[in-house]
Amino acid sequence: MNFDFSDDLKLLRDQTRKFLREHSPTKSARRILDGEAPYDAALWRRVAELGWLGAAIPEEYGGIGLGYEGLCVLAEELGMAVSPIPFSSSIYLAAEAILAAGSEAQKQAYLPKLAAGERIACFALAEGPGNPNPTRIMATVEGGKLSGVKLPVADGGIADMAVVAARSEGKVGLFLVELATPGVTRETLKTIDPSRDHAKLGFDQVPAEPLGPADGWPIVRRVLDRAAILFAFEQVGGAGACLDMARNYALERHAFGRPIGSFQAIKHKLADVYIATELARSNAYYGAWALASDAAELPLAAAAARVSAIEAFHLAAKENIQTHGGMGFTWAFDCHLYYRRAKQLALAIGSAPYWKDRLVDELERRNER
Amino acid sequence: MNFDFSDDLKLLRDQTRKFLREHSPTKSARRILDGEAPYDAALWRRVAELGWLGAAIPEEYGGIGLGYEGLCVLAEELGMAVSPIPFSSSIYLAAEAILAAGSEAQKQAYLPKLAAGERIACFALAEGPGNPNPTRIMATVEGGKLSGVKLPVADGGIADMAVVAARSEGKVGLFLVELATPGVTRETLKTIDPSRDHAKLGFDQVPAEPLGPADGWPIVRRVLDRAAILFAFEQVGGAGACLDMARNYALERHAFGRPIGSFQAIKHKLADVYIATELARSNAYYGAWALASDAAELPLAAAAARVSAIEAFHLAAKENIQTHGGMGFTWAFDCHLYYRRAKQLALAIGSAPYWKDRLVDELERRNER
Amino acid sequence: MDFNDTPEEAAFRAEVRAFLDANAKLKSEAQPATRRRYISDRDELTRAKLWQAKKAEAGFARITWPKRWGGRDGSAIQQVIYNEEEARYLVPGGVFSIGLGMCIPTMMGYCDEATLQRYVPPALKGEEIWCQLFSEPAGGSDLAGLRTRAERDGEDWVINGQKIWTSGAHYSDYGILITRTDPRAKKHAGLTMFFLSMKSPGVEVRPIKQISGTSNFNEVFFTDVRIPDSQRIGKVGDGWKVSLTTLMNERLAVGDAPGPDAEDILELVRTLELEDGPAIRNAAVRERLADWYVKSQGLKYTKFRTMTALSRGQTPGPESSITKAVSASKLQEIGSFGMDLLGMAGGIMDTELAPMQAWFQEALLMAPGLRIAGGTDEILRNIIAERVLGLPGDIRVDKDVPFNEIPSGRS
Amino acid sequence: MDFNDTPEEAAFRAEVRAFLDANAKLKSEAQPATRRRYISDRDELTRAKLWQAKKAEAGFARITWPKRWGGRDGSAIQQVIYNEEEARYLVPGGVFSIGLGMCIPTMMGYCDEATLQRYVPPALKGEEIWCQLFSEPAGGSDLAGLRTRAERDGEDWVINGQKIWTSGAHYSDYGILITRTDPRAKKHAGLTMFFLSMKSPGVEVRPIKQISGTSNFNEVFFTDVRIPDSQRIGKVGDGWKVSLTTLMNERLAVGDAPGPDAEDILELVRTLELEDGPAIRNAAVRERLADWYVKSQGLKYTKFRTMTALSRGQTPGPESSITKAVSASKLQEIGSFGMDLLGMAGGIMDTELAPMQAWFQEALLMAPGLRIAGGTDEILRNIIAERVLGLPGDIRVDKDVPFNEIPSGRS
Repeated sequence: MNFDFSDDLKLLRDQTRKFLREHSPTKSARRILDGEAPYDAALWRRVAELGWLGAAIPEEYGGIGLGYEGLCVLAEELGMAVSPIPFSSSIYLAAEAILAAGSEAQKQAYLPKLAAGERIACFALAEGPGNPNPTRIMATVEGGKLSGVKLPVADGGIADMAVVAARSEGKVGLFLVELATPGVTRETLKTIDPSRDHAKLGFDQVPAEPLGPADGWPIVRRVLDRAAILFAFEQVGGAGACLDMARNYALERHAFGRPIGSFQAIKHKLADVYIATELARSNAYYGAWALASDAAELPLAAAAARVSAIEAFHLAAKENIQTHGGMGFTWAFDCHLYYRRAKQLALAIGSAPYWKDRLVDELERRNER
Repeated sequence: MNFDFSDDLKLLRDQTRKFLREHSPTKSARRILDGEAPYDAALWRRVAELGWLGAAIPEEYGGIGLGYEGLCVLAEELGMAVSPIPFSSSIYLAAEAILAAGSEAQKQAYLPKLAAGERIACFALAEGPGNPNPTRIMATVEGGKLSGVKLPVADGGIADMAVVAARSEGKVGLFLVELATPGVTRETLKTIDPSRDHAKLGFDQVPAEPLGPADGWPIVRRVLDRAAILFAFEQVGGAGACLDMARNYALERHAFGRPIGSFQAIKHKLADVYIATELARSNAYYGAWALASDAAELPLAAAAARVSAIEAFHLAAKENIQTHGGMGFTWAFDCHLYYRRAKQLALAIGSAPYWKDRLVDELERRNER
Repeated sequence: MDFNDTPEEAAFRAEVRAFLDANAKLKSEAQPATRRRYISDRDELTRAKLWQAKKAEAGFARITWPKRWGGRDGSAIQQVIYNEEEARYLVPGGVFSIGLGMCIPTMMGYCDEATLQRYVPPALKGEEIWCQLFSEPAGGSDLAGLRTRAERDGEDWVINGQKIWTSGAHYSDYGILITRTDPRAKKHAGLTMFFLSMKSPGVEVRPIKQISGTSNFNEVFFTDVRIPDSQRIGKVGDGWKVSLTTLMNERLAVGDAPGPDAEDILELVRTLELEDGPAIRNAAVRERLADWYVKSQGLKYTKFRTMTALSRGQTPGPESSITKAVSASKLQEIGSFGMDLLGMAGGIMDTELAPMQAWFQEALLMAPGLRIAGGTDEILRNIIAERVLGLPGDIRVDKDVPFNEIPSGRS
Repeated sequence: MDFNDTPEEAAFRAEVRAFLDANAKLKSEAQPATRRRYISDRDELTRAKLWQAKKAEAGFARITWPKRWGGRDGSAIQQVIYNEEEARYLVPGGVFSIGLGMCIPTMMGYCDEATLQRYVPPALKGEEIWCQLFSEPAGGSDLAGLRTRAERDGEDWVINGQKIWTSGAHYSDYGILITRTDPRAKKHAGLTMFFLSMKSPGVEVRPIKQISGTSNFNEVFFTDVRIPDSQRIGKVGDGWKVSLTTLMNERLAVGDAPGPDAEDILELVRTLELEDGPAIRNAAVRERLADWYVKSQGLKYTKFRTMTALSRGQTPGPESSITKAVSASKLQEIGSFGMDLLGMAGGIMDTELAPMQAWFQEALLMAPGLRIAGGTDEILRNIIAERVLGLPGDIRVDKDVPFNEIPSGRS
């Protein structure tokens, strides 16, 4: 039995944590939240220099070939630090889509730049209310030109290029689009988590290059499944950060002459947060194994990891505020950074009802085999 | 605003409670649970003598015309005492069905005897797994003869007669059947709550008298709606009894040198039980108003009362055991009488998913008006 | 049972309606009310003062107060009836409730006639607004843990310290203030109550920005603020006893968590299409809708039972604690679920893009504060356990110790 | 990451499989296992003793014990591997786990060589069964609140009192017994541990009927039972310290609540028809199924993480408390929901009428005990809060007081 990260990866985790504590303290997220910039460009550059963006990208495409377990380790730490960078959009989603569906030429053309952080890509799937489903896709590519509206698009305001799900000749597929092109409009959206950029992207006859087969929905699903595991690690990291904050506050804050952490109401609340976080962590680990080994169980593992992680981070973030009492719901305290991020991550790539439904689909499929 | 029982009914409640404490202590339910008899016949006779069975039956049919608010008061007390008598089968369901659908001759023939407790009736709807729905009804009446199987039938083992839902010429209606008739077989069922009789009734060409119109499902639904409010009062009574038991035990039982009721884990648990019970009580009160005034809102009020009461009694019964610790899950303590009854009442006349669905149906209907 | 007024109640209700009809617009006749009730506009204060003056003139400003103070010696149920009726009209609300509901009643119990003659009428007419300076950074749930010092200096007291969570401090004219006058006495024994002008030198008010982006509360800093001894309320060292009058009124005032409810989820799902059909047909949606509806109705009819008790002349107990205990966390879950239903677009808060003007998203950000302010979820459950169910209080380690020896976690 | 054995582990696993193949039947090859695992048959005890003798002979009875006591100086992960493999075979289980897992290890820490020579081998071979006489009516969660008295009389001690929740007392040959030898000492100081024959005069065992109808536990009454001082374990007054050895082993042994799980709900809903179609298509069913599946998987992989720690030679901590904290109340809700799905027939417990042999109904009756026995939901959360998260213990009012002055609620 070897169901834990290797000593090397644990060392990476420690280094990552130390690095992010220095270069991505919560005030970095707060600057973005307060609208000073759409993302932390300095942090992005540093992260790129460390090779993190190419952690799971093969060396022939400019990555460092650390592998997916390594990427999971990084994701957990980024979640813990509520880092305000377009990592998930550019790497978990766009780069993965190109890896999964791109031609050799496309991989050569795009991946090295994404791995180097020279270019930022976003993943444009949603078109307003709805969970991932081909019937929701109305954006259309005709004669190589994309028209339609995508919203919300995470990091759509800062990306150089987009991987766009669009309809062409009745089928939904993926397309690569340069965003610095006439016909592209971008509008920043106000969202629950302003520490991450979100945009409404309009396309009017914009050149679009096919990425993978015309019937690309299976690839979309595969990309979402794989991303779900990486998102789960971010969420587990966030939940763990909330639990730490809450525990520390409960030890330090006194009421009625004793630390509030000595009251069972707080103790049992935090025990429940611990339980949810550990369950989510274990489900995420299984996802990491499935991701790294590209196992047949990946879709089921991904759904389980995501459902568990959504629940844990939601619980941890809201009860962290509750443990902090009055200070918890002030803008000045950091609790809300995590509360916002918990919901942002819970909705990106599809909300809990979608993933629960997917999970049972996969159970049915498993039983039919 | 006059949203409480009258002083007269409060007096009735006090007297009822006193009476049941003497004549229906929990050991009465325990005798039935242990299989000594299928119901407490002595209690049944006393209850009949006090006129309770005819509380809401008009005086011209042998009742005392106390009205439905009075019946609600009695139901709460019967629930509090986990009384092991066929009150709900014979009165909330069978007598109500006859009142709702019977001809004048049928009312004259049956209601006085039910009101006097001389005869016991049961309500035979279920045919194995399923919630109330006409598609579930396979029992058939042809040429005035009923054939089919009904299970479970509460009090089917002790009833003299049954109100049976059966299919005739494609429509589902109600029928009156004498059970001491050749062709009727009865088998006692083992159930979650052996303090109440449940049977499997077999009918093979048994004479059946139509009760109401051939298309009787609207009547079934009306009977169930009205019964749901009375069941809700039993459940609120049971939940209240559990809360009392738990509170008393928490005050008396010491651990770590202090009453266990001084630990927040117990305090907050019982506060949650109190909250659920009060919400259920308030919903039940609204049901009582709807029942007494035969309001158009009755179906919605009934569904709300039932959903709220199911939840409150389930919570109160299980957390009462938990508060009692080790003693709570012994046969010797009374906690399980309530835990069993909570589930029995939650399933009789349809389980929570059915009533939640009905509730939303009624909300949709209300909004269409 | 019925939902009808007694004849006396009906007569009073008619009187109230006549007043309201003459002086305000029915909500149903006005522009459709905006959902975003969390944010108030800037003119609200001016309009609130005007409206309060009208109410005071008509004798509706404080129905249960004695006639000599501008009330009408009315009953609690009359106040409830007035509130019910007023809720149907578009009138500015809220800014006087702390002063008239908590501060002035406390003063009435302890101050002399001259003081009351000076302060009660302007408060009633809305000319002067009051706030309550109780909570502190070191004393939230544990109110008596407060550290703001009052030290005697001749005929004055000199105040240094900080209050927090003070609603309306930024527009208030006066406040009642609880201070620690003897740190060597036991926790509850060394406190003294005062009132003061919020314009006193050394008083600084800073709004607190909440995570919802609004500022409903303030921090108030006191630096060598001088209060004459004549503005002391009650005896030196009796501050805790005096404060209880105020707090009892607060508990009764704590109500529903405002925001979207089961009916709003119903409105959303009646038109929303999910991937597999109309949201209203989805069994998981229906179950949640039923659960929340049942809770809301349970609270509604619990209030009706309380009103019935009032109507029968009884005093309702701490049962009303259940309202906030249930509704604040329900609001949080409803907000969250409403967003989940919108899938990947659930996080959008632009009011023109998000369904129902981003009502669910606003609720998610507002709910955490509602679970805390006015008694946390945990404190409310303690109150229910202790005062309704009669269970023992928590073990207290801070009761019989001089205040300055109680562990505070400060190094 | 992988789920593979190390080469050493693989070799050990092969050895275990060879032993099991030679001596037992695979479950998959045997009759379909009955679901109703809650009830054991009468011959189980005889079969269990035979099986234990075989395991002892092959050196698998207690893998981590020293070789001189019949173990193999093996590692914790080897024990886990053995357990995993054995679980795939139809073998009688359970009756020796308390004796070998808790009682004998405690004796090994405190008893002399001659005593161990007398008792360890027969226990290992299954010839003698041991039970643990700790809990009392007055001391459940608060174990140290025990009142069973041991009074010195010459070379003997005389025992009077009552134990409860003793698993296997009715078939046990010996027991270890914690008693109060000094009621005037502080609570944890006046305790002393003994072992005794369950056949001693004055010992009376009465099974406790649980609400599930089964009797997994006993009450044990002691009336003037004499124990020679040579059967004392540890020093007089050291009983609490001695008991901690036993209890640490107990916490690790507490595991999953046995009963229907997400997979069983899946099995039910795959064939069940609801009024509006197949149950598996109902969104509310699917949501719950997903929620429970995710919890079960979370627990499963948490155990894998624990095993990995063992495999790497680390000692797992109190994290394993989460298993029962999650699974017992999950079992209660699964039982309840399985019944709800069956609608009006959900209460039927005749195994030939109720789907899946009334597995869900049995679970509803079994779950309350599982939420309590071996550490209540509340105690487990305290353990997590204190030992994992490092939060403070509850305030103790019983620590520094003579035992006989601690409030007990008895009048």
